[in-house]
Amino acid sequence: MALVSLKLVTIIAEGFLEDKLIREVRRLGAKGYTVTPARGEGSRGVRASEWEGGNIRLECIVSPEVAEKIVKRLAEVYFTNFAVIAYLESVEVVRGDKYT
Amino acid sequence: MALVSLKLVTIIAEGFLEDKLIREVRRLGAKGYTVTPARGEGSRGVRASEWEGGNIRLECIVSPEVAEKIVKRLAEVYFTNFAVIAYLESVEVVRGDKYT
Amino acid sequence: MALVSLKLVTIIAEGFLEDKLIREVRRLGAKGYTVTPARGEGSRGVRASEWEGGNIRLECIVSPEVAEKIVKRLAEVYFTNFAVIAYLESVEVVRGDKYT
Amino acid sequence: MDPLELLRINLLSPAVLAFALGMLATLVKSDLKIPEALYTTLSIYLLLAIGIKGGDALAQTPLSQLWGPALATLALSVVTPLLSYAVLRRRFGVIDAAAIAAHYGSVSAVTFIAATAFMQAASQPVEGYMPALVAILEVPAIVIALLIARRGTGGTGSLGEAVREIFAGKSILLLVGGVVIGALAGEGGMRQIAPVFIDPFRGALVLFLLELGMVAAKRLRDLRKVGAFLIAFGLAMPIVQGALGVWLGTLAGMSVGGAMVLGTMAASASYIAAPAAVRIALPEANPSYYLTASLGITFPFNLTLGIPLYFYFARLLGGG
Amino acid sequence: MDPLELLRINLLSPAVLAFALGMLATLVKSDLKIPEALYTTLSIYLLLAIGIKGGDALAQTPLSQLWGPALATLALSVVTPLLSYAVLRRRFGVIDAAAIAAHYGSVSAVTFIAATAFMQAASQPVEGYMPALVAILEVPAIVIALLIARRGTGGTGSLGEAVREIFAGKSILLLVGGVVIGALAGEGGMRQIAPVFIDPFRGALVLFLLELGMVAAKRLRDLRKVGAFLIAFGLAMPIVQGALGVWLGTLAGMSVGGAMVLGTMAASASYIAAPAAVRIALPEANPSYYLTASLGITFPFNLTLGIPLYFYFARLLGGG
Amino acid sequence: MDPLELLRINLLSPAVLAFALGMLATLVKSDLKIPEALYTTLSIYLLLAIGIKGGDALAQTPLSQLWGPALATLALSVVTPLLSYAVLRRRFGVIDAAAIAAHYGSVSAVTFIAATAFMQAASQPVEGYMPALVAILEVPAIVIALLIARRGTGGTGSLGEAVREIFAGKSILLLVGGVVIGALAGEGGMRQIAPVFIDPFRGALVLFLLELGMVAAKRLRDLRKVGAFLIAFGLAMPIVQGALGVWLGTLAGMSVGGAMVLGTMAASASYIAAPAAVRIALPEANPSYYLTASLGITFPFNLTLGIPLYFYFARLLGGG
Ligand SMILES: Nc1ncnc2c1ncn2[C@@H]1O[C@H](COP(=O)(O)O)[C@@H](O)[C@H]1O
Ligand SMILES: Nc1ncnc2c1ncn2[C@@H]1O[C@H](COP(=O)(O)O)[C@@H](O)[C@H]1O
Ligand SMILES: Nc1ncnc2c1ncn2[C@@H]1O[C@H](COP(=O)(O)O)[C@@H](O)[C@H]1O
Ligand code: NA
Ligand code: NA
Ligand code: NA
Repeated sequence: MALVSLKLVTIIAEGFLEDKLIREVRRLGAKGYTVTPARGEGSRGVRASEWEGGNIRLECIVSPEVAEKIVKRLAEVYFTNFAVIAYLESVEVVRGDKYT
Repeated sequence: MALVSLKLVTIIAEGFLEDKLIREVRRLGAKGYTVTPARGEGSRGVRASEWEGGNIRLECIVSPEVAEKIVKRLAEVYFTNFAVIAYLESVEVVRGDKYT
Repeated sequence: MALVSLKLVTIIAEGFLEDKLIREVRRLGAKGYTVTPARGEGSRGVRASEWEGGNIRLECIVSPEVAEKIVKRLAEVYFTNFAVIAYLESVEVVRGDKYT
Repeated sequence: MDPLELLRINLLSPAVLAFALGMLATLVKSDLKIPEALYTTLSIYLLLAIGIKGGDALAQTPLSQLWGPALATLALSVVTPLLSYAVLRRRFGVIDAAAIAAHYGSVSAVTFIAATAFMQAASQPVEGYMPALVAILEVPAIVIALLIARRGTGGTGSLGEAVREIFAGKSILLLVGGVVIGALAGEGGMRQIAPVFIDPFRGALVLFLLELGMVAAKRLRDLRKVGAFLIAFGLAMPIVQGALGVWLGTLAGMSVGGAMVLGTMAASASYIAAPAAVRIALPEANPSYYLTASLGITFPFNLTLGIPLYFYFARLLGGG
Repeated sequence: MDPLELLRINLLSPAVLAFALGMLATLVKSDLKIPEALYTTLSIYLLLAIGIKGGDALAQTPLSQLWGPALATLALSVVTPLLSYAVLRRRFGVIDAAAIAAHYGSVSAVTFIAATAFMQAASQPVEGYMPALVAILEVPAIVIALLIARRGTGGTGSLGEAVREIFAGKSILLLVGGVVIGALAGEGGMRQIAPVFIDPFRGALVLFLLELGMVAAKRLRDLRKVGAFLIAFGLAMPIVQGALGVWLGTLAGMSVGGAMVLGTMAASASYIAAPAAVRIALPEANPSYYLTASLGITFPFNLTLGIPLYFYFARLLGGG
Repeated sequence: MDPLELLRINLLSPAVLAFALGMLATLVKSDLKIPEALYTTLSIYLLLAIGIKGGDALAQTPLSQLWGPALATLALSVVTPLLSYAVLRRRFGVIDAAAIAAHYGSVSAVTFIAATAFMQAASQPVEGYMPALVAILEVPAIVIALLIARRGTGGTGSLGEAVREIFAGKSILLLVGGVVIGALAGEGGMRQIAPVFIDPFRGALVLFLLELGMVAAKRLRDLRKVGAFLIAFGLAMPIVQGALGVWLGTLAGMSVGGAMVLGTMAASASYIAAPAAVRIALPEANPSYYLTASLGITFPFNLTLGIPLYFYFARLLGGG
């Protein structure tokens, strides 16, 4: 079975950013996404999200180019004012065309 | 400490497939699994799962052979009719024997 | 954009260990953590956690040294008596300094 | 009361207004989110409570009064899916036609509750054993529709599993389980649980409809996808099946209220038992067809216009 | 009743004791965790129930009685945020001052409920239409504060989006939606839903305060961070705004009970609508300032000492 | 009423039937899933409600009537774990024996509620202060069992932490917190919260038992693992401890109803406080032993046969 190597972008952010971030990743070329509820702490400490049901963990499998774009966009717009982190991994998928 | 390299198979699927998929991975040789609730969107759009509480995110740490088998099985039986995706990663674990 | 390579430690454990494990990883040098609710089965079968709301999935992005320390600590203190597993991955992050 | 007055009563009822509020919330992109746990809890609660009320009434109903309405219900559960299927085949393939037919042959518990609430508001008595009929109406239609699809195609899904799924499904399990609990509870037992399973019943419906409104509004976004034919079907078929139900109910000697509720049951489209079974037995069927039709079109129609209409039918036939 | 007796009644009320229990749970690191779904459900329930009760009362209130109190409320919604902002600027930057002012200008639904519960315990009648005033008081203050911040700085967040957020926010949506449902339900409709939306109201408050106590205690840990100035502000400003509210309410011809509740509304600081809006329009503002002040300091103060105090004010002015 | 009649009343009670329904759901692999949030909410609710009811009654009980029953309860909390431990050591190691003994020495709140509900159904009055005794019975047995294990072995877990865990544990916190709230609420306060904390009490139990039935059925799958000895223990020990409890209660001058409920408390095995504490203090202990015994064997036994049996004992001794 042909496995294709792609990038998995994982974004952890305050819950109220969910819709915003989904719009962003879709706009930047993600064909799909998966959200799991999460909670956590980082350098920013207290967060309004404590009020809006914690954090979210947003995953998208995308091409390396799109991954690069997403991380860039996050760094420019979100990292400064919001409790957001993101990391990249390489993953192997079946039906690679589905994601690009 | 001896770290062993194994495969992490992550399956994202409609919630009602949970029991089915768990049976499958166990049958194919997974010694354990972890499920986290999830929601998301992909190419398939609307999904009955909207009714049955969203998607699930099913992880198993397995040997490369078992990983291969699982992905193969998914591609054959599930990908066509169900909202299911899967991806593979390499992970390092302690107590490697535990998983194989 | 400068991407730094770090280690992602994922710990899956019985829910009631959450606070304990968070204290541990923080003590060993993690600057932050993310927890997602989970459920699952492994070699240990039945678990009190069935009572205390399933498992948790605890992620921290840390330096390779800290990752090593965390896994070592888990192997020594937790693996024997508790339903706990852990695995390591390499991830790329922006703002690498944030995590170390 | 004249029809318009009945319509007004229904449209301004807390339940319908809550449904509208839910739709509004989705349309204005509100941050209002009903926790999934609340939605699940309410559906468990409503099914169990319907069953308990029905069982309590059943225990006080002589069997002689039952078999007539029971037969009428069985007849509906056979005729309606076949009817829907025949109509749908003009546009849809075997699989999708059967999948949609399964939904329209079965019954929506919430529509049933709304009908009884409306009857109460119109102070029209209804037979107490109706919930037992809901249980009868729910299953056969789904099985029939699945069998049709099976005959028409190989079908990849497992039928046996689907049937198991239906009977072990939470919908039937809670409904029938509730009937048993209610039938055996006796006066003392009922008094103990009434503050949870009887009194808050209609109020809980309001919360549930708030959520259903949000879901229905999401479905509406797919209207374009499903096409004019399915929209027309989703509006016309309930009227036909509703009239049929009222008529059979009247024949079976039910009261005006009972015939009206049976009609509403026939007109309603399942969205718990049917989707679950169809997803397993007919995975190739497109969910956006059957979910949009049953939830986005037929459910709102019955809730708002259908219910007063079926009451109107019932009074024409039953002369209430 | 003498002031001390009123204080006792309030401090020993189930609601306040539940709040204390919640704080204790956090302080002793109890494994008690309120499921997020329960917290969300209760806040949805309380907002909707307030609205429904208010709408029901509103339907029976001649408009002539309304405009006075409504104007008084509008006045408060303009004056209080400006007042808070002016004070806060002595220590905080434009952004943080405006963010905190938005919270103190708006209103806390739970503090409102606690005030009405207390009035009932003190068997002091309160105008039924108060919830409508809550809806009026909630929004303008937030918008004003955001505008101030916008004038003072470029501001990265989107104001338009924030305003949409406020009106489409669950808090306003459920409150106003509830008012409509309650106003249209009529006697029959209300009777159907009372077992859910009227009777359990105060009991549900107890559960909600258990959770709020746990959250407030977590906030307390940040007290050191926020500094003496903000702590003093969180204790003094409610008294000022409370007195102002009682006075305007009395001027507007409201009863002693009504003026007391309006005062408590003015004294209370929002923690649902305001944080959500501020987070979007002023992301640079530091949440630990506004959340700690409103939840960790002002809310507990109002709940325990403020409420009896404002009642005392109301009786001085209204001579109750 | 003759014993068989009592048995019938108990087995056909909504609570027991709901438990059976839950077991059935698991056995037929139903897709019914109780949201974890609902389960947690119900357990918080039931513990708090027990406490509040008890506190309300306590406030009206002269201390002179209390010390007798309190001493009897304390005696039970010392004797029963030692007894269980002695028996279990014949088969199990120190750790597992102590772990199981901790569960059987402590008390199950739900079994307690079921007993009081049954007494009500049998219209047999019960002392109102019983919940205070539940709080007394819950803790000591666990501590004793842990101490035994500690003496017997090094033990890796932390005892101090475990004891903190017990007292800060949600079970004790809510029970004692509820007692305080109920004791201070007074008539007015109670009237305000009764629609939530008094009336729905037994109905909520039904929902909770639906879930417990599902969990118990899962446990049953482990029966083979745990072996005949533990199964026999799980059936015989409750009878012994139940008789002991009834006897001590009668000696302490409690009514037939009170002695019966105290007996049931003694016979019941904890599944909230004990597992949490044991998991921390004795991590080496095998959960499938203590969870299967307390939840899979003893709980169902008490719920169905035990409760009428202990009532029978109580009437023999108390001559009710
Ligand atoms: N080192 C880390 N490892 C895992 N998750 C983290 C880490 N740092 C931050 N997070 C997550 O990112 C969210 C925002 O982080 P921060 O902006 O640092 O407050 C936190 O609430 C955590 O859920
Ligand atoms: N590119 C993607 N990245 C992350 N998750 C995805 C992606 N595509 C699909 N998914 C997940 O897989 C589920 C099924 O996808 P699909 O079959 O494309 O509808 C969706 O509901 C998402 O949760
Ligand atoms: N092979 C595996 N893959 C994924 N998760 C696992 C695996 N083995 C165990 N787990 C998770 O780790 C938890 C504890 O495992 P155990 O200690 O083997 O019972 C389980 O409840 C699972 O959630
Ligand atoms: Na139908
Ligand atoms: Na205010
Ligand atoms: Na016991």
